[in-house]
Amino acid sequence: MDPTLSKYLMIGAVLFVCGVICMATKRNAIGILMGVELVLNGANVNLVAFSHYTTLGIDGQIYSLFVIVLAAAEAAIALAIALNFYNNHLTIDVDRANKLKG
Amino acid sequence: MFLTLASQPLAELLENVVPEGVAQSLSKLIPEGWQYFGAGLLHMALLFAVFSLCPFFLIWLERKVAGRIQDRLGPTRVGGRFGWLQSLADGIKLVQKEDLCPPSADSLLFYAAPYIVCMSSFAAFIFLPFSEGWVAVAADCGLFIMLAVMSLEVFGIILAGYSSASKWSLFGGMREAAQMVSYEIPMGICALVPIVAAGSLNLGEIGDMQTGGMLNWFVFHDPFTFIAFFVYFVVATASCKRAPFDLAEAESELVGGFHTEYSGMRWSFFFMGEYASMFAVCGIAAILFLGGWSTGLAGVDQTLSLMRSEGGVGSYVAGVIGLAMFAAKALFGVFVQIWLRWSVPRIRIDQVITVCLKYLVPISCFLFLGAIVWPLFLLLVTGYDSDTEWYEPVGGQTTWNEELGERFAKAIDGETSATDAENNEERSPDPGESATGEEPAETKTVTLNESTEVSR
Amino acid sequence: MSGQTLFFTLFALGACLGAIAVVVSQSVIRMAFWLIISLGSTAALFFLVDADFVGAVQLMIYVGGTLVLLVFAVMLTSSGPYLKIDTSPGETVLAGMVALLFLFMVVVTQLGVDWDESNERIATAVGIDREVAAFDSGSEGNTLRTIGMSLLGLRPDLGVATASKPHTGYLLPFEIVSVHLLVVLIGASYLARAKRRRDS
Amino acid sequence: MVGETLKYLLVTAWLLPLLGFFVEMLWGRKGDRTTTKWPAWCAVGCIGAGFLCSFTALMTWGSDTGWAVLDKPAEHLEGHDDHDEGEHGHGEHGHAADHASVADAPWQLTSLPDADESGDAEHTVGQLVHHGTLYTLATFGGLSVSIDYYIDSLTLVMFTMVTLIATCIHLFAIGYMSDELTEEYVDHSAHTADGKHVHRQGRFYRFFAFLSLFCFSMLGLVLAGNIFQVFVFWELVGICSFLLIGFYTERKTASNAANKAFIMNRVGDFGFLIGLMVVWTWFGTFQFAELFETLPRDATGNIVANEFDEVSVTAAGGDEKQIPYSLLVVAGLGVFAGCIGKSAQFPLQTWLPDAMEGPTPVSALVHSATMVAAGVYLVGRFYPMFVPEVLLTIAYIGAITLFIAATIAVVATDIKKVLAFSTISQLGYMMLGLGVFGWAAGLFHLITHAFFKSLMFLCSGSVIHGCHHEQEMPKMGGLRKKMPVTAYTMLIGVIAISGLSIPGVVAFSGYHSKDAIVASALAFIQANPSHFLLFLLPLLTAGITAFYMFRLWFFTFAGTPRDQHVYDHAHESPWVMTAPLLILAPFAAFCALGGESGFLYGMLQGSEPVHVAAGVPAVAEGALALPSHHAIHGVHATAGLWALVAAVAGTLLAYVLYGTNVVNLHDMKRQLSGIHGFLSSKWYFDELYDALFMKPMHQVAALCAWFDRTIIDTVVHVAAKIVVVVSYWDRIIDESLVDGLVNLVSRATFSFGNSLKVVQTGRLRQYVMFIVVGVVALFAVLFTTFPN
Repeated sequence: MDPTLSKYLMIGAVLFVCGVICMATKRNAIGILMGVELVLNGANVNLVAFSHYTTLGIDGQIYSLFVIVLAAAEAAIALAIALNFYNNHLTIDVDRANKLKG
Repeated sequence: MFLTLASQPLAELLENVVPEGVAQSLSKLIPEGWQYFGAGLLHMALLFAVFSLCPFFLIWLERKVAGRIQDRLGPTRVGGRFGWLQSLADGIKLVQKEDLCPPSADSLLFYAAPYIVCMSSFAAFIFLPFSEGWVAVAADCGLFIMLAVMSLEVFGIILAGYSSASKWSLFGGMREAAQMVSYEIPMGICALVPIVAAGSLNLGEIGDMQTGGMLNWFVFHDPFTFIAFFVYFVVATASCKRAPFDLAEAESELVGGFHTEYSGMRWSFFFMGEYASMFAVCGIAAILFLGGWSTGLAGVDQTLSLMRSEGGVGSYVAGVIGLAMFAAKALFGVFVQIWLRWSVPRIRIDQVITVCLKYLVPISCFLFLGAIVWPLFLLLVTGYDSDTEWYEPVGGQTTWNEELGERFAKAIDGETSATDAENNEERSPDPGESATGEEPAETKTVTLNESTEVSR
Repeated sequence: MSGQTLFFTLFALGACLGAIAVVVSQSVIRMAFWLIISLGSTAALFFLVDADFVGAVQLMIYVGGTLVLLVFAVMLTSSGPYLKIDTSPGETVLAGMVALLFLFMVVVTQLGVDWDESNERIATAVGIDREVAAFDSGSEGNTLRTIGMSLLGLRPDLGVATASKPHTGYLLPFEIVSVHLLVVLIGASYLARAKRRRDS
Repeated sequence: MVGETLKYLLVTAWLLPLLGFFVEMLWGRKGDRTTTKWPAWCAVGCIGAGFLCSFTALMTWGSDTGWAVLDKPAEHLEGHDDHDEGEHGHGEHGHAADHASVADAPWQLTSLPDADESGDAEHTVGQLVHHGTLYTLATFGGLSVSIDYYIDSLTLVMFTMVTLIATCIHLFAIGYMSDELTEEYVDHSAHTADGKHVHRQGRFYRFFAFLSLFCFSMLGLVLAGNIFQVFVFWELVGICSFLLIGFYTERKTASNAANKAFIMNRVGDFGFLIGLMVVWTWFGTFQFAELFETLPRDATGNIVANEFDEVSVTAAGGDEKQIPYSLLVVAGLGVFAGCIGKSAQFPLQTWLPDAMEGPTPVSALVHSATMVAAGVYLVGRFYPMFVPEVLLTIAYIGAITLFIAATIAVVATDIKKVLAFSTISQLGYMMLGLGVFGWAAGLFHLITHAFFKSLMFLCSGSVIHGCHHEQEMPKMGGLRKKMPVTAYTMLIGVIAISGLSIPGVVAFSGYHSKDAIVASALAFIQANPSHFLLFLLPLLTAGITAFYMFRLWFFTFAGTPRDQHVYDHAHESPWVMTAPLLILAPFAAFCALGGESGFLYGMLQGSEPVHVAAGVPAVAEGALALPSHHAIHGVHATAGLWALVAAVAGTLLAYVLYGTNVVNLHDMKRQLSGIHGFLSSKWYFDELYDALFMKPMHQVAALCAWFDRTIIDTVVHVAAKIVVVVSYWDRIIDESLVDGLVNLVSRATFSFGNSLKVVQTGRLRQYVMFIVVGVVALFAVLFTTFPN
């Protein structure tokens, strides 16, 4: 099985789906965060693969760089929020975070 | 990248060392698709040898140095006079020991953690050039990747500390995590200071830049690199959790820190990783600041480069000499670390973090800024334009080919479509390329025409 | 079958299985472990497609930075050893079905596209001359300088810029991202600073 | 040049009192102290300075014109002395009239026939009339409302007279009003609701402020150069009179009198306004000078009218207009109506007696000497605009007034009332004189009357002051021993007004002026025999005048005291009050010295309308013929004789009845109770007016009130009820329908939101799931719709 564009896209899809499901099933806030990272990675795989297998040049790589950086920022903020949440509720279970529930 | 794991296929790689026929037969034996793979395996083997030997030596060294510092003899008997086989004896003992895993531990992580440590510090060696051109992977961003993979090491430690379900380990892991995460910042910034001076992340190029005289070493390049060297050394010491920053395994406080619960071979893996990473960071220091494999004597370097250019056994000898120089510098760094360990008392964790965040980070930021401003300062004061310095590529390792340089020239001309010939001269590769002087000039004129056409 | 294929298969499996392991494993710390595996393999895949710098950044920032932070947070927020907050099996089943559906959909979608043909179309539409654009495929993954120049607003990979076809650099996004990072730094340190707990 | 000088002098004299008014009004009371006298002296200073200014102006004018006006009467005199020269005089005057008419068309006010005849240049040095504009207030199209001045001998004489008398009266008032110099003035004739006397602060400063304001207004009226300005100051004078009559505002009678005076003047002013409108509409200007020039008269002095009884005038705009003759009559009558109101002529005379409620100095200044004379003055000033019909009306009004007033005065017992009625009757004389073409005579009488009537009022004031505000003559008597100065100055005034004289030896002012009027009247009825009443009434009234004046004097000063209490407390007034009497007495006696050849008459005649001198022959059979000076002089001797006889008779009768006790007055009063009642109730004029105007007004008012209360109110109430009902239903609709609608919408929204609330579980993972499912669904739809 030689590496082709569509194979990379498959990998990206798998990562993406796993991330989404991780978000959907994990009750641990940090788990959800991990899901987010997975999703972003799926996207990155696609971008980099495109930048290599098509004539679009390195734009894909640059985009993936931005994605990574912003993902790091997002992770920092999200973890800070998670810590806050833990400080206030003594738990990390997002299902318990329903104070704003209608 | 892994395609170029070895820049030339196995046969070409070996033809310097083994007789013609063998190489040919080998190349016939191995199918086309696996030639490079084989070359890669060869590199791996060599690297693993280095990787496993250097702890072997360093542990012995440490014990001897410690002994001397404490006015003892240290190991004396094993393997003759200096007990230089002591490490081997220790290794055998460790291998014989039982491999324990606490019942409440998370066994998977507990087992996996030491391998992560080892792998990360081993992967660092992939990008580390030992001599001119003697590097497994000459990546353009070699230094960056090195720092990246070495930053993986902390993971193994954290996991070890967390998974072994003991509060000592947990504390050790926490401390390690905090320490590493915070010390990576000044480490990266300090590494950037000579990078600014060099204009490349490729360790091979950086090393080549410093050949020819000790004043070419980046440590003497400008005052900021000089300070940066010492800062980097401190940070490196801390990042591979050597005393006085060895809070992760503080025997007096936490029994063994993160490796309290480990025993036997897994325990020794941690130490292999530690000593390997010591050697790696010191090697980085040697390449970044101390001129890598250059002898520091201009004439000697000239002759060495000549021998290399001739190829054959001469180039091989030159490579060995370079390797010796490099090893000497790196090991001196390691020696200093050991020296520090046995002379400086351990400081508190909060002091560790304070030292990093309150002092080292600002200092390194200042150095970084200074290094950036320095060329401008030179340009204004002495009129020396460091941008026009396009160094001469040495050997086949460089990826800085004329083609790419012209591309940049074109791009810049395209951007600023008002450039005259001299400007183009300056930007284009150094006209003093002795060997291949002609056709670059050729291409240069071509690009000049293009650019002028564009500008019309 | 060649070395490249071997490595590709290896790391592709590592990425995918790691991701799946992240989903199925219940303990947070194990999730983190598997995530390391997955992301590391992804970085390796980046190396395979000649994106050294991106791979390095992936390792440095994701694995070395973000994941350490994650584990850190796990340690800070774990009220007991090996905290497990397991989901109800019903949800798991449902999620599994949805996942399969989603995956099926995505795979079908991207299989339905002829990428080379679309690539041709795009190339002609955008007007990229192939030999220039494809230059870093031959440059053995040393895209560092190109990327750096692009972030400074120059595009050496696109050849000569003309008034009719100007190059689009990434200087502005670069600046924006740097400012954004600063803001994030401040915001995160504000949010995460130690507060008095409610019970105490 | 001289005009400038005169202008500035007179304007100064005019504005000084205004200054005084402001000063006294604003700073008259030092803090709350009203007991200071300096406002009075301030007022006296102002008006005195005014007098000096106007006197200087008079002299300046005289020296400028070389007293040219004074030459004319001389030859009247000689024409009057011997009859045989009458022809000569007549011829001369005819010639003079012709000459004047030829020489001085278009018509000037003043012409000196003899001046050119004698060829003496120094007669015509200087200009006799100065008029101009001081300040233009506004300009409406052709009409410009401005403050003008019109200075001729009449103006000057009036100024001098007014300022002089005003000065004296101010002086007098200082003494008379001295009891106001207190913080706590007790008004004995005003009662609060609980029957106590009213206690208030003294109003000394305010009194003098009002006086000053009045002087300002009066002088402005005299100086006015256009009829509109006259009207303005006319109203100002009216206001001052209102304020002064109502000075004791706590007294019901005083306030009523003030209102009465004011309202009755409004009636007259209504006519005045009509006149003004006519003038403006047809002449387009208010300027006296322009007006007099616009009205064309032929050589005989008749108004030139075409066959349609239209007079062609050139309005100020310069365009020719045909004004109907009847409108001229209307204009004249209108302006004269104003004069009727102001000069208390029949039928508007009833306000003047009540005006005596004001302090005596006010009565002296305002209601005898100056303001009431303003009407007469205006008639004189506006004379050229009056057509013969108007003049006849003026004459008849004057005749009726003077007779009625005199008869009422006979039975009046209040000393001030007597003087008031005599004032009315004298004003009637003046009007009569003007009406019968005795222009100079009327104004002559105005001046003389002003002097002696103010004198007599002041005397009466001093009497009242001396008798502690006792005004009823029956309570007095024999006061001449107590207050000699007052008594004898009063006697002078009485003689003067009665027109007694020893022909050829001595003659007081009244004699001359009244003779002039009577003579004019006689000449008039000779020209138009059908109007003989115009001669009989004044003749008869001359006797009555003498009778009631002497009755007053005997009642007050002669005989024995009737009320011992009053007599004992009576005393002579202080010098500030007697000094004015002593100043005024000689003027009262001798201001008309020399009669028609005297200074005063000459001065007045100097500004006489030209067509008067030659008289106006009747244009047609039965039309009015106005007597010329010559005709008047022809009958002067006889008229004077008749008048003297009447006066002497009246005097003797008065002496017999009141000087000696040969007749019991009470019996007589009982026998003549009918006529006495009729007279003492003033011919029932007030009752008549009540019946004519008040009662109908009240009934109309009651009707209106009833209408308002029953009809309008019910309509309003019904409307209100309807509105209430409507709004009630509106409210129901609003609450049920509109609000219901709104509430329905809101409730729907609320329930919808509630139903959506279930979805918003706050569960992060559910949301993610939603997203995923949504995406899947979306793509499913996409694929099904667009395969490939």
